[in-house]
Amino acid sequence: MTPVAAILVIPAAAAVVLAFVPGYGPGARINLGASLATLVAALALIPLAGTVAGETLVVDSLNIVFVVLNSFVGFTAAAFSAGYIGHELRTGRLTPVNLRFYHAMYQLMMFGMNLALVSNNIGLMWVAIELATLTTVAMVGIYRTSAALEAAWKYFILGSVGIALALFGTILVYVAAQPVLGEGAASMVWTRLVTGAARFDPAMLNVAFVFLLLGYGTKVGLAPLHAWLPDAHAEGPTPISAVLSGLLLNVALYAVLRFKLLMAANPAAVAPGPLMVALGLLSAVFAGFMLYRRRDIKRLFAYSSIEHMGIIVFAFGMGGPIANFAGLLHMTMHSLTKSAIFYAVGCVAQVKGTQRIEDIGGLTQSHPALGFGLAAAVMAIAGMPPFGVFMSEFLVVTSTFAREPVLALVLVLGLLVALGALLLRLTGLLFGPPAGPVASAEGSLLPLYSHLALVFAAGLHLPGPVVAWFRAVADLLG
Amino acid sequence: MVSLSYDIAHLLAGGLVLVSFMLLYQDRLYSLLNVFALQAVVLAGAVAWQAHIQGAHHLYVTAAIALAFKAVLVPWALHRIVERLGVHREVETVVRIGPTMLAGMGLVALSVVLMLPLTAAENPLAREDLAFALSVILLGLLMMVTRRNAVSQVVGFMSLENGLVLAATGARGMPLVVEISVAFSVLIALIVIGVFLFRIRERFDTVDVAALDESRGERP
Amino acid sequence: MELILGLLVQGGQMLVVLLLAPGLVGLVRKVRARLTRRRGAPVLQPYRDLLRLMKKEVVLAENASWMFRVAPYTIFAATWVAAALVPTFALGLQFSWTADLIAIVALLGSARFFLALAGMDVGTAFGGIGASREVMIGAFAEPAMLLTVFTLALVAGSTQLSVVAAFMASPAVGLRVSLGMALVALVIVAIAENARIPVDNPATHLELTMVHEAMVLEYSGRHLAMIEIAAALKLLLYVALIACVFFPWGMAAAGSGVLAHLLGLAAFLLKLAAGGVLLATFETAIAKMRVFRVPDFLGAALMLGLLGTLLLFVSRSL
Amino acid sequence: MTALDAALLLSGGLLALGPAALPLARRPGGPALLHGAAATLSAALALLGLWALVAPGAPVQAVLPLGLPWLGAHFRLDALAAFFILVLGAGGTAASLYGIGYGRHLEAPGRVLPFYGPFLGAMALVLFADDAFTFLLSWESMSLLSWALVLADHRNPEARSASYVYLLMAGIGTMALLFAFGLLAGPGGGYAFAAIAAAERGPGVTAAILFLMLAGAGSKAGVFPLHVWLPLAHPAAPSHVSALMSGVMTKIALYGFIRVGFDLLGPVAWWASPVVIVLGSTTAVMGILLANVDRDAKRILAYSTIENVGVIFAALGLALAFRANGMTALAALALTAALFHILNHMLFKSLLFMAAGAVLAATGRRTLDALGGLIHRMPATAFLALVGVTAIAALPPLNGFASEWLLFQGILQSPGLPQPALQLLLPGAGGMLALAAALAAACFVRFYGIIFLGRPRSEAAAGAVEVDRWSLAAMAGLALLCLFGGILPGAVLDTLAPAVGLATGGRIPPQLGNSWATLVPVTAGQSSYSGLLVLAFITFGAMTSAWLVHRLASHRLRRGPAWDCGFPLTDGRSQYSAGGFSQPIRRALGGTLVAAREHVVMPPPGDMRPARHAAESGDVAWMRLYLPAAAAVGGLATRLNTLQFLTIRRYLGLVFVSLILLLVGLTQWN
Repeated sequence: MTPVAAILVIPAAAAVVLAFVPGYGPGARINLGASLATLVAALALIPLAGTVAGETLVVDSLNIVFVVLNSFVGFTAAAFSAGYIGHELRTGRLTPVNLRFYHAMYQLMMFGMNLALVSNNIGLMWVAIELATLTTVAMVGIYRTSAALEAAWKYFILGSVGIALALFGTILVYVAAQPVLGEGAASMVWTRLVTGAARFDPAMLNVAFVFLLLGYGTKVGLAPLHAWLPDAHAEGPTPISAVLSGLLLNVALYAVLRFKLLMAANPAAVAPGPLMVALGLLSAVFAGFMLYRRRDIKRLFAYSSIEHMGIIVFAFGMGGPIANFAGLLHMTMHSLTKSAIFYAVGCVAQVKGTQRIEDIGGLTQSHPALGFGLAAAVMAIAGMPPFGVFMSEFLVVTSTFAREPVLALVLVLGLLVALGALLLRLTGLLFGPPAGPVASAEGSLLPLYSHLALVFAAGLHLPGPVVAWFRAVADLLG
Repeated sequence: MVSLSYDIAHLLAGGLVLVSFMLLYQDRLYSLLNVFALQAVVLAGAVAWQAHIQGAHHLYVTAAIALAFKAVLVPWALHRIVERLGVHREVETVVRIGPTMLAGMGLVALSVVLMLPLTAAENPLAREDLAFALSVILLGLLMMVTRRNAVSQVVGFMSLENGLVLAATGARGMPLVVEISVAFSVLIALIVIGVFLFRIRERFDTVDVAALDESRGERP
Repeated sequence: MELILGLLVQGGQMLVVLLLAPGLVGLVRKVRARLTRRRGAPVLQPYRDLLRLMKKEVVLAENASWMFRVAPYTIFAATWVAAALVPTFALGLQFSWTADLIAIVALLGSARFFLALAGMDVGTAFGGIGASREVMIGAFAEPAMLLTVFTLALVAGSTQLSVVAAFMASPAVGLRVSLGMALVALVIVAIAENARIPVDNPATHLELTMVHEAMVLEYSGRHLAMIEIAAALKLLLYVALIACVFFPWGMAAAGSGVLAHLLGLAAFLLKLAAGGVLLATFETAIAKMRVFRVPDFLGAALMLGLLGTLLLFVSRSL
Repeated sequence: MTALDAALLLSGGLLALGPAALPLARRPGGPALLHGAAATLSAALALLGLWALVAPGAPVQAVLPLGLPWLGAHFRLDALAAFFILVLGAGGTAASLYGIGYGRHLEAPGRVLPFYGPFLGAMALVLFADDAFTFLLSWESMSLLSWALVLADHRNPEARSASYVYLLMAGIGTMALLFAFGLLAGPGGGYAFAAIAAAERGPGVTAAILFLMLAGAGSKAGVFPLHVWLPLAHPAAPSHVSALMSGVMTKIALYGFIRVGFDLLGPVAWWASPVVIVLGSTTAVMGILLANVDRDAKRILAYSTIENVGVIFAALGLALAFRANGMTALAALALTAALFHILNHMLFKSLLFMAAGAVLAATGRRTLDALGGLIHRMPATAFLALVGVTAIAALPPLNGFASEWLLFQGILQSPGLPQPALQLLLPGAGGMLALAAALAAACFVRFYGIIFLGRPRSEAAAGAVEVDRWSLAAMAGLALLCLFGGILPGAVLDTLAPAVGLATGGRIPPQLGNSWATLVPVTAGQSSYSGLLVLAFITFGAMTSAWLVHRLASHRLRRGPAWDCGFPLTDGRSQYSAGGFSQPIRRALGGTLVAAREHVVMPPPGDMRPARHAAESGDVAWMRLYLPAAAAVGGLATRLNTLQFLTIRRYLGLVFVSLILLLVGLTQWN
């Protein structure tokens, strides 16, 4: 079995198996094992990047970044989830039946995301993203509380409209390609589309891109299409929040990037950059302000994800080797850091029995390892050194200010507003006299600290191969 | 022959837009559902005609799904929901019908303006089809946005989806159309089930943030 | 030879200021008394007072610290050094380069600093009042003084007093509005710095009005004597400064003969007497002002100093 | 191994103290060991800096495979960095020595020590950085680590809010720096300092960079109105960290400004310099005014730091003005004054923060109104603090005066400038600086007088005991250096001449050859000053007079109750309070500048309650600028927050509107 097939088959098979495996222990172990196997397969895929380009599947330098990141976070989230779900089972928030459903859905979601990433067919990619979305909808509602169902419903409805918009965009791309590339599946194959894009009808591509940007942008969580995101993050199980923020948003972003490439290949089409810059800035600033009035800790970090997706989309919108590099780096760092934050937040919420920010306090006093880990992770996401986000923000802001000072000012406004809010909440959560139960945390801190270590190391030194890889992608993105 | 097939396709697609306007015009839920069934029938006709002129026989499946599922099953289910849940029988509007229709006109104009610059080399059928499809999609969205009842919003979404199917079938030789129409039917079924399960009587709003706010204390 | 002369002049200067300072105070008191139709104490009375104080025993407050005892000598020494560096009768002071005008102002600032601290050492309410008012006065007087220094330095191209004096004596100066303003500012500062009416009244112990006297209220005996000498030296310093800068006539040039120095000394005595009489007249003619009006008074000096500097540029660019 | 390698190793050692502290901090003897290690490493850094300044040689460079991947982390040791390394090393040594003793008073060493060494190390790396990324990385790490140190006393709500304001302001400053380096590096991303120095820029861009640096470095250094975090954060940290923050970290910020504004930027148009001068002198006056009305010992020191930073910025502005006109020798004079003052301020501000820390450790109180009479209980600390206040009040013969004197000499050279605007501005700025200096004297009379003199105002003050020998040794070392800088300023100036030369291309005449250690900044005819002689004369005068008086007149002494015009009150609280002491200045200057208000509550006749008098004052920048800004952000957040509570239909409406807007936009584009 080739690694490409493996990253699809392993989760799919695991999903089927898990649907029938009763019991917490075996389920969690299989889930973890499958995730590990997927990760190994993804790593084995690295040397193959650029060699796989079939009619349905493709692995190039762009999506390999996403695949590896996806499998890694998927693996650590599975590790975190094992401990987390155990606690949920004991406290009775989840039933064993739910659990089977949960694990199956988890692998199905990984399958959907991996498929979306490696598919060479824009129709197939659309289907895969929708699959991933629907599985997460199911998991968001898994607690069956009214709030969880509400959140899932909101996610479902808004997601469906997004799906529809993205589909229309996909159809339009096909219609634009069909006179050039001929009828049938050929006009949906990504690698062909890119080579023929210059001859497509630009007006058609323009309309298509608007629909694709809004459709997939809904999944990315760009304001004002973000509404599902905070609630879905807040009400679902925390491992799923981590996966949503760390992975699903990236996958949707990947789709946007693919179509951006397509647009860029046609000189007569509207430049996609300004649109992305505008949406990105709007998201970053808007989310920054929204952080202030948050009372739920997970919703807080969900808005922070919106902010960061805004920054990433902005960076890709600006384009150029530095901004693209920064965008990729930021995306990677955000995935690692935000999922780390959710791991920590999950432990906190379990210890304190609440997600209300005001009921949590003095964590560094009562739970030093957890508290300082969360502090480091929040500092990392706030763009403080020596973590990786600092490097990407450095690159984005400096390169933008030299080109478009006004845009940089707006971006920085968003960054500062967000920093103010995060710090405010952080100070309350982590310092001062402890509030709430002080029992020691059950969940493993290993996923949290392994992510932090990676983010820390990346902030100081990026390994050569990763850099070469990022730069290749950055050049590809133009 | 080409001109005739073009005219019929054009007529059917235009009919779809017309029915979309009729949907906007309705102020009773039952009549809304009936008009929607009519739209589904027109869509089925349009798809079937496309299947015929493109010689793409799998599209007949799509037409059949449209006919069976959307023209019969879903309207029936929604009828039942309205009865069972004792939903208010009138369409509650946010914006009155007149201005909504005017906005709809604007949306159709927008669609036409957007699709006009397409190069003439393009298949004129596809071009017209796309303009109509875009109109139907936008009108469906408009309906979702300007109507309060959950049922009329579901109808809006399905109307939107009809536009998608029209576009997909109009695109010559597009793969996966059937699969997509099936997937969407499932989606719609889920929504209808959701409406029923969550007992969303009046609008999506009731099963909405209000509960979230209370449980999480987000509301200051 | 030159070195010896320089040292002689420097030593003479130090002795002269020390010897003349109480006399100046006595003169002012005498003139004031005469102007108010009193007979007044003899001019030499301050010398007697100082000697008497020197010989008396010191009564020290119980919680006075070493600071309280060290301060009088420090204040005296700082003031004396400052006074020794202002040319009085001769320009050729051996150590004139030790401190320029800015440093002299700062030396007086040091004296004030320690005096205010000493005032606070015993921990009485009066000491606090005095110190707090003194530093406020200083806060306005010092910048006004420095702006005057700026004016002078801009005119003379130096802050070295001997150079300034030599320049002012030369015909290159002429009459300038700026210098007039600087003179008025300097006079105001001098009045404030020496605790004279209308800023302070050296002859009263009324709570509402005291500044200097409040600070030294706890001092007695030799300590008080040192502080009194320092105060007298400071008065003399200011008169000498005004004389040296604005009326530099008759001062012996560097390296000139004995006769020139004697003449310079006589001229200095005359200037000193004139300054004392003028001060006494001014004090008699004016009323003490409220403490919180003092900033306005000194603010005027500050403004004059600044205006003098700015006008200098205007007249220069004309 | 080059000097730079050694310096980087030492910095790395300081950074490594952080992880080492994790197991060690809570063990007995651990804090002392860690502080000792920090002191050793800092001392070695200081010596290295001194050596690099004294021994002439080409700047050394090094590249490590860290930081930006295609660039690496560039490091460089030149004269300018060496001077600041000297400042950092000396300050770090003193603070760490002090910490050996003071560390025993730390409530939570586990929250101080893991950040303490790295804080020093990060500051060192800022100085060595030779590319924009390394510079900013170290800079921001320095902020972050000091933020953690401010939070050491995290149970105190004031420390929490201080840390919040601090890091937010640091973030704002960093953004300004990012902008500045963005312009410096250009769109192509030439982030290495060598590339930045080589690039060509127009005068507008150059000035914009300078202003951005002024905002970025200025906010860290405490320039008005970006200073608001400083009086909150510096006092909240443990005292030896306060000493580092005020004494050293603000200097690192100034280094950033000097490095960019003088070294990297090349000549800046003359019209940029008035901004720096005005801002500097305004900062000086505002800072010291606020210090004059504040009642918290450590906060007073922090405000005074703002004043000194203002003075230094004024000197830097002056240097920029001279340099813009090609007057390199005079630019060197102004920059020499700035650098000298930087060194001096590090010395006396560290000393005073340590003294305040000693008082805090001995009494547990920081408010002036709870202290008093400590000269009896803590004689050594009191003496050393006296040296500090004399130095900071710019009184001869100590070092504070020497550097301010030098600055005034620079201002007196302003008539040589060709621009009338500068000619008119500089005397005014000089007046403001003189006002600031005089107010500083007033402020420190109050500071010293109320804390150390008089009688105790609380039980805590009455029962204070002298601090340990380590703390005293650190303070004594600083006091000696203050004296050294005051009486032998020529030695210092000659030492820092290479740094000045690097930044301005000029230098002042060599000073070491002058007789009696006299300073002659321009020519002997213009001005000169000899701290050594002044000290000698004062000592001689005081000694002789005392000896003569005791010998010839009387040396009898009797202790008795204080006289106080016949009404001695025994209660310590009958003394002048901090608020009372500042009343004249508050009334004279504070009405608008520090929003000073006094309220009198007079009970009606017959009511036996006492009348009450309260004086208030505050920071106008905080009240007029920051609170409204915070309110605006909060208000906007509240308004936008309604978007969290919309119905699904309305959210769909948002999607719909975005779609329509984009589509309409598309028709326009076509």
